[in-house]
Amino acid sequence: MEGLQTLWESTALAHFEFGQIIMMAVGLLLLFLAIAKGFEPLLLLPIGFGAILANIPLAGFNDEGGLLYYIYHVGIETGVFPLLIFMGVGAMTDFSALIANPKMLLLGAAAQFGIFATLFGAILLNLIPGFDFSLQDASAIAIIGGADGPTAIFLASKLAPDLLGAIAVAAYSYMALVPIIQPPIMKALTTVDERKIKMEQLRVVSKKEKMIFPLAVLFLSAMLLPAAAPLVGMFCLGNLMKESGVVDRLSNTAQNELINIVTIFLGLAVGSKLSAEKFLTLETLGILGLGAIAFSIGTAAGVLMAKLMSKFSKQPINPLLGAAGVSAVPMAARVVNKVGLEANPHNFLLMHAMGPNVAGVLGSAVAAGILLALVG
Amino acid sequence: MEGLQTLWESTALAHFEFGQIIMMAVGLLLLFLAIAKGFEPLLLLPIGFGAILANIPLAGFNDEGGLLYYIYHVGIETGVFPLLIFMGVGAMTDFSALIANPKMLLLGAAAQFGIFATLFGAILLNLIPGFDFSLQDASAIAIIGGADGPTAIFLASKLAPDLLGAIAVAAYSYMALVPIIQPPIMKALTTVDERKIKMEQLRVVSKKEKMIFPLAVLFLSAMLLPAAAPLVGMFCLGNLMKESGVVDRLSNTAQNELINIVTIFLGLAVGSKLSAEKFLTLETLGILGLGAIAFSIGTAAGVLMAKLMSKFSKQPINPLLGAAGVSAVPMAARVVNKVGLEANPHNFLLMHAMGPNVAGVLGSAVAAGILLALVG
Amino acid sequence: MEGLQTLWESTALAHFEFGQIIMMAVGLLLLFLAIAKGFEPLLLLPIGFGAILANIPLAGFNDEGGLLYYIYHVGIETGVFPLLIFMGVGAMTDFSALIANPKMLLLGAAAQFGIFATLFGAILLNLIPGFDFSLQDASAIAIIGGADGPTAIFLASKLAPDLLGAIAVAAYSYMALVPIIQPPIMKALTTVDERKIKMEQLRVVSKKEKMIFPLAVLFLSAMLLPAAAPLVGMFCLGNLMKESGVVDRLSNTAQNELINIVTIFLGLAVGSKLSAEKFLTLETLGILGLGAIAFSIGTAAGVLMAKLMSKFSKQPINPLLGAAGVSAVPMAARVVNKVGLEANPHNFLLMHAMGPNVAGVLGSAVAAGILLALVG
Amino acid sequence: MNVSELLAEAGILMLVGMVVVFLFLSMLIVAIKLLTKFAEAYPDPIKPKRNEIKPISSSKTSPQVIAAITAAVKQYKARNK
Amino acid sequence: MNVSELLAEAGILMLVGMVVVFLFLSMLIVAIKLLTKFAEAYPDPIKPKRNEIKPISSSKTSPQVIAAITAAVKQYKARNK
Amino acid sequence: MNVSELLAEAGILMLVGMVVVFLFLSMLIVAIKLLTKFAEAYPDPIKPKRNEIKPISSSKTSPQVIAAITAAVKQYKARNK
Ligand code: NA
Ligand code: NA
Ligand code: NA
Repeated sequence: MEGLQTLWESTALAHFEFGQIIMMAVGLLLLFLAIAKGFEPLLLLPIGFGAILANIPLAGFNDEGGLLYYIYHVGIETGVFPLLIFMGVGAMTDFSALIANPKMLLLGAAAQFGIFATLFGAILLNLIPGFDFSLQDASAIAIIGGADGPTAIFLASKLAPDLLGAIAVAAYSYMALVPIIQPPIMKALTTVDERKIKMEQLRVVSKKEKMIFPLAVLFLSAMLLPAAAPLVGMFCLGNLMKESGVVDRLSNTAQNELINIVTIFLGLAVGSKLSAEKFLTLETLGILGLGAIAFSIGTAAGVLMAKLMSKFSKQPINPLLGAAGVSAVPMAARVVNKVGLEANPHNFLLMHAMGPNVAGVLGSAVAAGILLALVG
Repeated sequence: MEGLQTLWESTALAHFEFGQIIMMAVGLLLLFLAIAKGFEPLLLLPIGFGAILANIPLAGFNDEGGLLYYIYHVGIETGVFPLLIFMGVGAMTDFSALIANPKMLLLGAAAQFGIFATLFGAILLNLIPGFDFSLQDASAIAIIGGADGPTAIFLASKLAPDLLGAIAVAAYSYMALVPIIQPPIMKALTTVDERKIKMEQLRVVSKKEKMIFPLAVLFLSAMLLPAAAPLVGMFCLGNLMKESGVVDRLSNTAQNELINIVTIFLGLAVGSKLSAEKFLTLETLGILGLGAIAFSIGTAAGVLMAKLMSKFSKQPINPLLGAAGVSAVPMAARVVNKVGLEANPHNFLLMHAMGPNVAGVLGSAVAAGILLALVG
Repeated sequence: MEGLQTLWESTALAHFEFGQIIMMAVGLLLLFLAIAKGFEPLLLLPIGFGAILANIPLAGFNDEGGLLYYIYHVGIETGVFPLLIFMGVGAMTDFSALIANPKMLLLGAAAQFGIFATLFGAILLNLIPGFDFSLQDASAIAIIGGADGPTAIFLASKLAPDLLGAIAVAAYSYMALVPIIQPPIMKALTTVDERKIKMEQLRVVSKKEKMIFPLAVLFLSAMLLPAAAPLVGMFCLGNLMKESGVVDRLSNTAQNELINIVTIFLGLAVGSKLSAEKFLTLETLGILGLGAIAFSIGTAAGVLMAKLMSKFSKQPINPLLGAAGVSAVPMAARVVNKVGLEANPHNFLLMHAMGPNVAGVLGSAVAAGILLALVG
Repeated sequence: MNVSELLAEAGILMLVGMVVVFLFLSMLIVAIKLLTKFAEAYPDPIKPKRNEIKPISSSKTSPQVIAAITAAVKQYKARNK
Repeated sequence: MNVSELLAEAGILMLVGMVVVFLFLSMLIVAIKLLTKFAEAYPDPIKPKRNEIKPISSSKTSPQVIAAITAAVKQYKARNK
Repeated sequence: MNVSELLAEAGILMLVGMVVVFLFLSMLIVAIKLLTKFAEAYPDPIKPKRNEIKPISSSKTSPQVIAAITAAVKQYKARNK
């Protein structure tokens, strides 16, 4: 009988708490979004699966000695995994469009207003009873507006590890929702004629420019904002490996096997933070709400900036391009292209939108650096 | 002269112990089996090489600061390496045959009798003077009967790390010997007519079924046997990555580069446990003997279960299929096919045998979970 | 105002020290050499980039919790990264030319004189005020003469971690300079007629010989020089994986993805040791000077040995082959081929030079073992 | 524990173990059957299969192959004139 | 800190943050323009492009393809005699 | 240690080092010669080489290639009628 008692005690059924069941359902929902809806599956599938694993009673994934415990402490707490992902993303990024039209950087800058407005908003939420975000919490939440997964995870792991799960889930979910969130805002802020504006064709960028560019970015970051140097530096390393053309085997590994391995682990580790006591809170609802606002404000700020620039620019600028400044590469650029085509079926904006799109990545890394420097 | 003395002292010749020479010979034997005989070379080659390295006097591979010391502590003691291998194996496994004919799961269940009978046998060995297996030791040894390398290494690292080397070597050696061990047992327990039985063709399984299957397995394990959740969970993660079709780059990395890297390290680390004082013992002889018995009993139990099922089933069941229930994927299924072809040259059982074969993997992961829960 | 002060304090501009600026310039120089001049880009690009990152004030790459801090401690301090690189190099190395003409091992031995002469030279430098090399320091510097990157990094990390940056930079720089350093020495020590000597064609080497060879090397090292066993052992493991032909997937991973991943990390970690206080010293100038001498002496010793052997050998030996004994695979062998072609446009020495070339790798691993055993 | 106690424990483990294994895998049989019914009720959307009758399906090699053929056929004709 | 202090801090962060982001990316615009001028002054060396008119460019498949063609053409001729 | 002691040590290291390196690699020469004799005594089993004369060796491309050829030859014939 004692054996049977032990056996029953060793089933999860005897130990399930309600919160764990809910969180497993949340994990399943993430899997559903990833698989059936195609929401950022590379991250949301491992995150969802990690959430399920982490909430199995007695399985001990998150306990000292458990798999997710090790992965989290080795890769997230140290910041190593998001940085390696950033290196891989750098090795996949082509800055040609931005170098050919550097003014687009201003769109990537404007869209970061989504981050700082959300920071303000998160503090405002404290007026509602039940919310108690510190400045660190608010900053970590605000970075969702950067629309850049590894940046959000890196910053959250430094400023507000308890909110990491909710922030990462919000960041990736909204990135997947970009095609739904952005178009109404873009259309509301522009006229059909503005959306029809054709851009001049981009010049061809030389190999030398593409090779020196990451070094220039690194140099600026090293001088002005060293707190952003880990993110910016690893991104530039990846990009330099790609553009130099002399270390193709390293570049290929960085943007394939290495980033794949790290992505699996990163996703599982983020998922391990989706525990009931940390996720099933009022804060999470606040984070989800703020995230949507962040994306919307960032999109609007980008579009308005583009309209402003259009007034002072000799060459015409299609204001839709501003929406790509939130990053969410390459989704936002595709959305710009799609909305542009709706207004003018012969107007292909994709290549032009890649400029503000990659500018947005740099912009949110810079914003993350500022937050780390002033709040961290 | 002092220098020469130092030099002589720094050769291994001055320090070799007899046991180390024997263990290097054991390492060479494993290399020979791996290379010349084709015995599970992916594991036995690094294990054999690791055994040689670990037994070089003064080289310090196993000492704090030595390579194998680090690999063992980082990858085996934590359980991370076997779990990653299991994820990769999951990403390589196709459950179609099992989903098309789920009754085959009973064969995978029956074959686990090899495990529990061996556990009993290991305790019985204690009656012979010189043997003193604890319940933990006996459980770790018994899992050899599961015919699944990573499961055996995972369980042994938790229950009986001192026996890990012998257990892993026995597990992989007998898996390589499946084509020799199984056929006589299979033929002894079946008539020629039984072996000639043709199976109905398997239906085509939909993508949806294959995708939900790993989640169903995970769910059952989470509810009933959380101790098995690490093994089952990682296996199901790999399988879901494969079957979902939305994260092919992760799935490919899991079943290629990642599993290859981990296999090299896992093999070396297991080899590092082949030290004279732990391997050259009566216990090792006991383990090797019990391992052979475990495989034989598992095979027999599978075949007998298949005969029993055949009596109660409307569709005919070839009892040979039971032998595939020990897992040893895909070797045991091939053996079934071969023995079947001997009886009837037109009877291809390979696809049908894949069902019990993968069922055996699940079965021994479940058995490992039970042992962990009740003995660990 | 306080915020502005914090902001200014958080820029690097407020904190730059002169040494850091110089070291960032050194990093840029290494990048330039790697990219524009093609100097060993696989290592010098990450080393140069790592040097830049490590010298950004406030970025904290080298501080506890920083990326380079972790990479260095996990991979270099433990010796794991150079050993994994050695395994990968072993999996890329073909010993056929050496097995077909084993006398070439003597050339690989002679060229190691560069190491030990440099050791003597480093101690001699102590006579100049300002130099104060210990025997450990001198040994770590001397290994530059082995013309083998991972060996140099492995030894330096054990004997003189403070000099690691300078030693690694010198080793890789001179390896890239082999086509400039070697030819004048080779021509000075040989007559045109000697350089015209044609070698007998090499016999075909059987698979069995190639497979047993790494085991023989490991066996000798295990018996005579266990201190060299980590380097030699991992090299032989890689080579055995390749030549056995039964674990191709492991061998391919070892010589591609795994070595690429480790190379990125190794380079960054080495670069992190290029800090002003450790690099901008008189010692570094000494190390750079000694490195050039080491390569030159090694080359000369190899060539002279070849001339000596030629006198006692029945078959003619082209003395140029001796230069390949320094290793620097496959650069030195190519230099031999080129200088040989200058003397005789029909004399292709490349295959013959691969023998002493790979012998040089073994020779410097052995030399490293001796230094570890007697000085470590 | 002495051997007889251990044997008793081992016997219980054997019993409990086999029961749980069978229970677990039997429940999985049920789960698969439910799953199959579910899959039948909501079948995979039928995707229009790519037309595989087209002689040159691989766009990667085709220009090459066509160039090769053109060249070869010309050469062949020339030689066989 | 109470909410009003936090709001003040957040406001400052918003201001400082946007200023720095714009400053940083504006300086990058300048840097790119300088970079472009530099690249124009020292253009990439023009490498002789590989002649892509050559009908069989891929040396890897060509022997195979040619063998296949030879065989196929012969077969074809034989059948159509 | 003062410099002269260090120099003495370095000298010994040089001597011992070169002797050991030569010893080691010389023993390896002997080992290789033994190995070669062993390999001659027990040669690799001669595997039947795959027939490489077969014109279409790569099964992967062949159906494609053949389809392409068939199509191309037909087209060619049609055009040259
Ligand atoms: Na962004
Ligand atoms: Na099994
Ligand atoms: Na060398």
